[in-house]
Amino acid sequence: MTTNTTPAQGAEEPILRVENLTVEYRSEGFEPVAAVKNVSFSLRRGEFIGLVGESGSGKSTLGFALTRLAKPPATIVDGKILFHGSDIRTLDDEALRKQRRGGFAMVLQSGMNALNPVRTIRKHFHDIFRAHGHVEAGSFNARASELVRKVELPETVLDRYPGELSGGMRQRVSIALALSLEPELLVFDEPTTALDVLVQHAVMDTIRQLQASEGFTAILISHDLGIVLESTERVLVMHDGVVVEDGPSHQILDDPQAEYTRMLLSHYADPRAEEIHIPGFSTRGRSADAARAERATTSPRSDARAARRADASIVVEGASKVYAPPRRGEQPVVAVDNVSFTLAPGESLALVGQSGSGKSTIARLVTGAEKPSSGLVRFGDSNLASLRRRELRDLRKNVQMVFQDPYAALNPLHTVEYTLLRPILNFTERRGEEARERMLELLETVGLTPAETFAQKLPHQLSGGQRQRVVIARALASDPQVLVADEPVSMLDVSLRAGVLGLLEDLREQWGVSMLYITHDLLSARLVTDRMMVLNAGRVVESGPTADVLRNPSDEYTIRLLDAVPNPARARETR
Amino acid sequence: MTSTTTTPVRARALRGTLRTIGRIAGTIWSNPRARIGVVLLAIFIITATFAPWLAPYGASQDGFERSAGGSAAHWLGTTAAGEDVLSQIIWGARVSVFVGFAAGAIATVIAVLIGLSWGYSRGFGGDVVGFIVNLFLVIPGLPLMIVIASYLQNGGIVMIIAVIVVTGWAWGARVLRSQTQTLRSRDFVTAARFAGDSSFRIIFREILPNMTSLITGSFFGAATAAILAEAGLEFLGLGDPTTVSWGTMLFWAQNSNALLTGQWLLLFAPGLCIALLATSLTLINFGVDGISNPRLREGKGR
Amino acid sequence: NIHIESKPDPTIPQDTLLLAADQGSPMYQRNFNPFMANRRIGAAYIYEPLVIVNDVNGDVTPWLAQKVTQPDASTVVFTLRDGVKWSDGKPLTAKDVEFTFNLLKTSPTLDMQGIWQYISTVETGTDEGSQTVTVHLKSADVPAANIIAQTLILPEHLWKNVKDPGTYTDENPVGTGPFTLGNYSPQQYTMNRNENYWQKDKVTVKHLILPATNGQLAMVTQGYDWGYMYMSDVKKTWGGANQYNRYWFPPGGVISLQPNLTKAPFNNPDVRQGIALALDRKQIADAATEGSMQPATQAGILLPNQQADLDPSIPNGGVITQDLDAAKAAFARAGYHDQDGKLVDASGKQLSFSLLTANGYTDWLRAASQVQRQLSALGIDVKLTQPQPPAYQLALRNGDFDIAMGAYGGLGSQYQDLNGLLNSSNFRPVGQEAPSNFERYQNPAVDEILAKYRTSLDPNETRELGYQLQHAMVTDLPVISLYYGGSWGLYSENKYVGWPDADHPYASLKTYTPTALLIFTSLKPREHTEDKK
Amino acid sequence: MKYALRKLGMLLLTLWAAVTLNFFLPRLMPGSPADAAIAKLSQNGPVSAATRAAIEAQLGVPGGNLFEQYVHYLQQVVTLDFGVSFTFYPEKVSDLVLTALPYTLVLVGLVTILAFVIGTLIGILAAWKRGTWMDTLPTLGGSFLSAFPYFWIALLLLFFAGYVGHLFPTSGASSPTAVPEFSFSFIADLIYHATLPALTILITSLGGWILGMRNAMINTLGDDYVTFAEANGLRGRTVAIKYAARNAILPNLTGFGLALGGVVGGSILVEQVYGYPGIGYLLYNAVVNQDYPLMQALFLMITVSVLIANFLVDILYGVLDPRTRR
Ligand SMILES: Nc1ncnc2c1ncn2[C@@H]1O[C@H](COP(=O)(O)OP(=O)(O)OP(=O)(O)O)[C@@H](O)[C@H]1O
Ligand SMILES: Nc1ncnc2c1ncn2[C@@H]1O[C@H](COP(=O)(O)OP(=O)(O)OP(=O)(O)O)[C@@H](O)[C@H]1O
Ligand SMILES: [Mg+2]
Ligand SMILES: [Mg+2]
Repeated sequence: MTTNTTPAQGAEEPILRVENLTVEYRSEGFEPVAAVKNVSFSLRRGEFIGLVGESGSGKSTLGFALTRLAKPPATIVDGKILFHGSDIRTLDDEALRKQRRGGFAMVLQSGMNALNPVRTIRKHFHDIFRAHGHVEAGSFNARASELVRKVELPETVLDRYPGELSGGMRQRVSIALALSLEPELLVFDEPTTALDVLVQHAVMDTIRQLQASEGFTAILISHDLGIVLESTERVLVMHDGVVVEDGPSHQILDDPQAEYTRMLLSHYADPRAEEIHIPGFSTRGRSADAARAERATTSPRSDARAARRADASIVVEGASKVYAPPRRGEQPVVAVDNVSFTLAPGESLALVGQSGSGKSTIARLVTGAEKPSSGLVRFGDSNLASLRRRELRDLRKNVQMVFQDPYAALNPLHTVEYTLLRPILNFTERRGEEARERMLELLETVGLTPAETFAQKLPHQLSGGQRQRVVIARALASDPQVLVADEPVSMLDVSLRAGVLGLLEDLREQWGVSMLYITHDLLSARLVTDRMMVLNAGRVVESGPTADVLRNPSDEYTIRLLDAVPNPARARETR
Repeated sequence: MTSTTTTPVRARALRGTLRTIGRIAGTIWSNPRARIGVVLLAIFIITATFAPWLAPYGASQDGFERSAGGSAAHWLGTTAAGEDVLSQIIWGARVSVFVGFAAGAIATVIAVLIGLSWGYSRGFGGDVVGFIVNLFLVIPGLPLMIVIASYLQNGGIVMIIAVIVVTGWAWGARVLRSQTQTLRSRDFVTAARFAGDSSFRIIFREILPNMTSLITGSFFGAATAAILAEAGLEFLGLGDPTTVSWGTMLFWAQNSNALLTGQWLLLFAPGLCIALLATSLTLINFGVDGISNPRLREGKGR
Repeated sequence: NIHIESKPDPTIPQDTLLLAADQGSPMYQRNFNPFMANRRIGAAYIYEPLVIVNDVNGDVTPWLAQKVTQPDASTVVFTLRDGVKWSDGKPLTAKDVEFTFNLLKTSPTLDMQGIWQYISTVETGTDEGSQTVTVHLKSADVPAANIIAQTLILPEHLWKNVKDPGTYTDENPVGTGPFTLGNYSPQQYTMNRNENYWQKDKVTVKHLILPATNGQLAMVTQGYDWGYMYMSDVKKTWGGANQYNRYWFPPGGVISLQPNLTKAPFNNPDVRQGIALALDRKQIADAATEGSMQPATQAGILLPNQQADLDPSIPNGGVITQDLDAAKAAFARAGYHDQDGKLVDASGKQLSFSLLTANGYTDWLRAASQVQRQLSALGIDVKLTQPQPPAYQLALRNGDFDIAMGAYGGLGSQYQDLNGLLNSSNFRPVGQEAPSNFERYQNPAVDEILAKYRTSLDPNETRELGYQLQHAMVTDLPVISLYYGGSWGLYSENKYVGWPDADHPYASLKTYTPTALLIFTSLKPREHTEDKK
Repeated sequence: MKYALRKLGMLLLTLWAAVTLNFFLPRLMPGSPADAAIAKLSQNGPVSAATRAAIEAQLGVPGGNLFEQYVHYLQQVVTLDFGVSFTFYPEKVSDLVLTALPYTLVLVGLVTILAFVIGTLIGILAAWKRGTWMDTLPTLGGSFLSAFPYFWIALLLLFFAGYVGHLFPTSGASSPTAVPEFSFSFIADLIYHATLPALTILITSLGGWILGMRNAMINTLGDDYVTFAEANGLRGRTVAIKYAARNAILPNLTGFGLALGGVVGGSILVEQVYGYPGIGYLLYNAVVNQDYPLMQALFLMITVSVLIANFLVDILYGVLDPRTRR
């Protein structure tokens, strides 16, 4: 009955109306999983809305369904998707294909891989022009050039292969390709997630400008409420397949209705602010910081801390790391360039900088996984460059690593117990029942109680936050002096981050371990570190107490980094 | 005192392995094609196991009428030497199944060992191994097999297995190597290194169990190749023609010109059995493919 | 059931025979040098010997030599036939014969029969146009005459210019034989009747076609007229394909067990006796030849081919029949007794040995399996080893085996057959390569019989000496005869009749020996005989 | 260019290894070639010592110590002079090989390419129509067919199409009476004779290509660029061919190079059954007769052909995949 309404009856007619949409994943041999549950909303022409929710909440599934890209095992079990009043579920293949020009288009989440690696960018454009015939054969190249310029790329990219472009460039190309369809509705599925902070910022700017100039209707999918609130007029908040909130951005910012939205919002703060309140965290501010330092020296474990102090500094002196050129004939990569710092016992040092600035390389140097090309890295008295296999093992006992991705850092086939027992058996004298007790104790330390229950679980039975706690417990098992945490929370949802960061902070206070905290998230650096070093292209451009660096950045690069931090509060200011 | 906890740990590890195998079996079974394969294979294994009870006569019991057609006493007729064809088919299943599984298993073990160490090690050693593997990959297998088989001269089944293994491990090693390389750089492997585990332990406890499905697939692939290679070598008379297998049946059939004597069943039946056995393994691999690569799981595509 | 029928090529005329003689695919090399192992079979129809020995019964037919005389035991005189011409029209002379013998001396690689191990000198009659050739032997050796006489004769006027006869492939052969080479392609060649042939009137076949590949299937389906190959279930397959198809499988050799007589337990005659008595030769022959051939006599000759030579006093024609009790008794004499179904010696060790056979010789293999089964029924442990043929040969020559499958006989001459097998001059210790006598038999008495045989020109005496050799074979069991290897002749009476068969055993049906000449000169077109009837 | 040079270096190294392996393999076998000839002659009767001596003299036995033999052998390889064949004495090995090579090259080469192309096309279709009969039929059929032993298919075809049906010739590469020339009738005759062997190889190797391509294609069909191409409304055929298949073919190409070795190997059995005068048939005869020189030359020839084919495939890969070009 829905198909008879003709489009464009008036401005009031919504361009898209979704009614009671339910999407399930139905794989053979598995229970169906409902990823989108009974979702209804509608979109007016020219509207720019955001769709937020944590990972797995069903955002992409919804996006795919809206553009009829959902493929088995995804199945639309119920509901209607009315585009200009007609249900796109009923379109046949050819009608659908035609609809894709001037109709609805999508920019994929993993935009980096959205281009055919064996076709030049130009051919990508030509393919589209040819498929729809909306550009005259003679003006293919002209139109393609025009489009790439629109996304602020030089025309020369047209003759490159996707593999020759950076992630940001590729993402722009896919936006240009989507634009070439002259769509009325454009769905951006996390267009910037895989990108670096600074690039992310730039791409978002481009999208905002394009939306304003071209006037298409757009849905921006993101897990970052900050980004969405900054860019869009209206926001849909999704949680567990259900849209829990739908309203204008300012209203959501000022008066969030859903509990879930409130929780999300509460985790945002400006790292530059004088005082920072994050739930589950002690307040950060000038007075608070002083109290914290004070607490550190008088904590119940201060004896233990004192004992460590003597020989547990990490000292980096003029260290550089040069990698062989990735391809013959190119310049060698200077990943770390003459970096010096000391990580004193009990200290917490943040290492920030954009992707490729050399943060992980420093982590590897400090953990002995790699040797510096020049300069010196010491732990206590030992020069890490001259360690032998056995000594390296001893180093590992003292310098441990917290991995970035808790999903990848745990062997899916081993129980938590096995994972934790390994370092205990390897690094300590404890055996048998004693080792097991220590294992349970560790689980309790990281807050996984009842420990007995958690010990028996396999990684897939744990949530992301729980997994990260296991990873941390493993790092603690050998009772190390130094923890190197390379982006330990970047793969976690906002709601889980605070808990894990809180744990790290506690551990440092309680046990006196020193921590090298690597991140590009300035807010978290503010929360858990005392000092901060800003890295740009392998060089330290700025360093000092964390709050000072963030509040009064002197280097231009640091300022740009700070500008790129998404922040709902700023949305309020600009509006 | 260690025994009190290490035993349960070990038992748990075993349970983990069993769980993995169970999961694999489940995934295989959920694929209809693989299910057909499993049933077919089961039939052959049962036939091979219970040959003494199933076969109406002994494998090389002769003295029956020569080159006779099918009859109540000899459903598939007799050979030129006066043996019962049906009995030979049933007994022959043993050799084919055994050679397939033994050669497949040994080749896979070698492939796993070489693939793992090759993939895990960096530097010159790896290059040398890589070179050898590539060499074995490009050198045409069957000519090499024929040459080696004629050198080893009729060690019988053991020799056939040896020849098949020598020429059959390289492919698996290459596949497993690239998988090892991927796994080697995974965080949980680095984490195990940070947890102080030895390389040996990392390879066998962290990397290997994560390749179970790939190894299973490579085993079935190797077994299929082994079954076909055995038949080929036996057919050329390079095996021991006195053992009764489908390959030697074809050899004798060809030798006494079964086509001429009208004994086309004698030629047809063993060949079909070889094909069915090999097919069953290929079908099972459809299911195994689905484990290591979810995209290949059953389902409508577009 | 699927039945295969013969479908002769209709374009092949009635006066043309299709021969399954040459196996040369895929590299059918144009080589008619008659002394080369890889010659084309057609060379046997182009070049002729001085005499032809019927390998079935030893009958000698003078051929290019009209007369062979032996004035004494160490001299042979060949008198050539008059009027024999080479196919290029030049006459055959004694010089050609002398040239051929000398060529074999200067090119020893071509001397496949080894005639120069007997010959001392060769001379022709001194007068112009003499047709006699006198060969002086190194020593008195009467049987050598026939070996020498079977040498194929070459035309001197063409071969004297050949630089290296040892590698010369003789692409355009000129001979005295009934056929000349016609068209040649790597896949088949044809031969045409030699219009200069000295017995042209006896040859009614005008053309021959010799394709390069001819397996059993091809033989049956493509209407071949003559072939020499084993055929399974011959009556049904070959016989059933065409009403004119015939076969004749006379014995062509004796397949035997050749024990290593230098080794225990085979150095004990009682063990050999026991094994000989334990075997059911009928079953073995049936299994090996699918019922085509018969159990062999132990007398060292081929029956019924050489029935005339057989000592009538040997019971049952020398065929040993299975007698398990006698076998056990023989083993008991050798010190073996039964223990839990195993035949063990005094120390309780089971009698066990390995039986050597060559890989790919399937009839031998089947026989060996039968032997294995029959002996293990008696408690003897027999293992089969089947290396590739070259390795088998090597093991045999070096004496590196326990007991081996082997063949002897079939040359048509009792002396030649047994001399190689039994003469201790061919004996070599284990580890050294023996030229023959692989079982390593040494018996001065037998050596003496053979020596006498060599020098005797008296047929009665040689018959008597033959009887003595047969007795040695039967009583001493140097080798244990099992069954006859077949001489697998297949032919069709569709176009020609007059083929040799059991009633007319004037030749075997081998396509590659000079006896083929006997056949070509005996065939008659079928119509003629039908008409007469 | 760098890529090609590196591959070329690898090719040379592999060649050397193959050449050396090839030297040692036959030498490990017991017995001399003369033994083989004599064994054959003596199957039904004795062979005199004189005959033996003559045969040995005719065939000759390789002399010198192993190292000298190796050096000599390397010289031979470089000059492509492999001496005289034992089996086909006094024919030169190089002549024999050159006569047989074209047959195998044309038969195996053409059929393999044909099988690859057909199999790939079917595989593309099967993956594109995944889950329908157009997928099920070829994949099940393919896996069944590829499970057939080469020689068995050869025997069945030979029997039914050759002997019972009289549809095709049963042996040889051309009619016995045909005169080699560049004429339609002769080429037709060649094709006629090659039909059954070709069909055998085609039937047995097709399945592998279908399955390989299907799986590779299913993988690429799940890749984001395919989804994106669809989202952009490209035509189905464009997506299937230029996006999915174009990328899926790359991993399959490597398989193609490697599979060539298998096909050449399989052709031994096929040529043996059909009496097809190619390399495979020659190799089988050489092995059976312990014809070292011939065996070595053939094994080398096969290995070199496969190596070169692999090299060419690698180069082609480089051309087709911009990521290796650079
Ligand atoms: N192919 C699939 N088979 C089964 N379940 C799936 C499949 N793809 C996604 N899911 C499930 O559907 C749910 C929603 O997934 P979806 O990709 O839409 O989430 P998302 O909100 O886009 O998350 P992210 O931010 O990680 O991209 C998740 O629980 C996920 O596990
Ligand atoms: N093994 C290596 N070989 C060559 N170059 C490398 C290697 N590892 C890192 N690099 C290069 O060194 C530079 C610094 O890399 P590094 O991983 O330390 O950056 P990062 O700051 O951790 O980035 P991200 O935030 O993306 O993790 C990059 O340009 C990278 O490409
Ligand atoms: Mg998503
Ligand atoms: Mg990093």
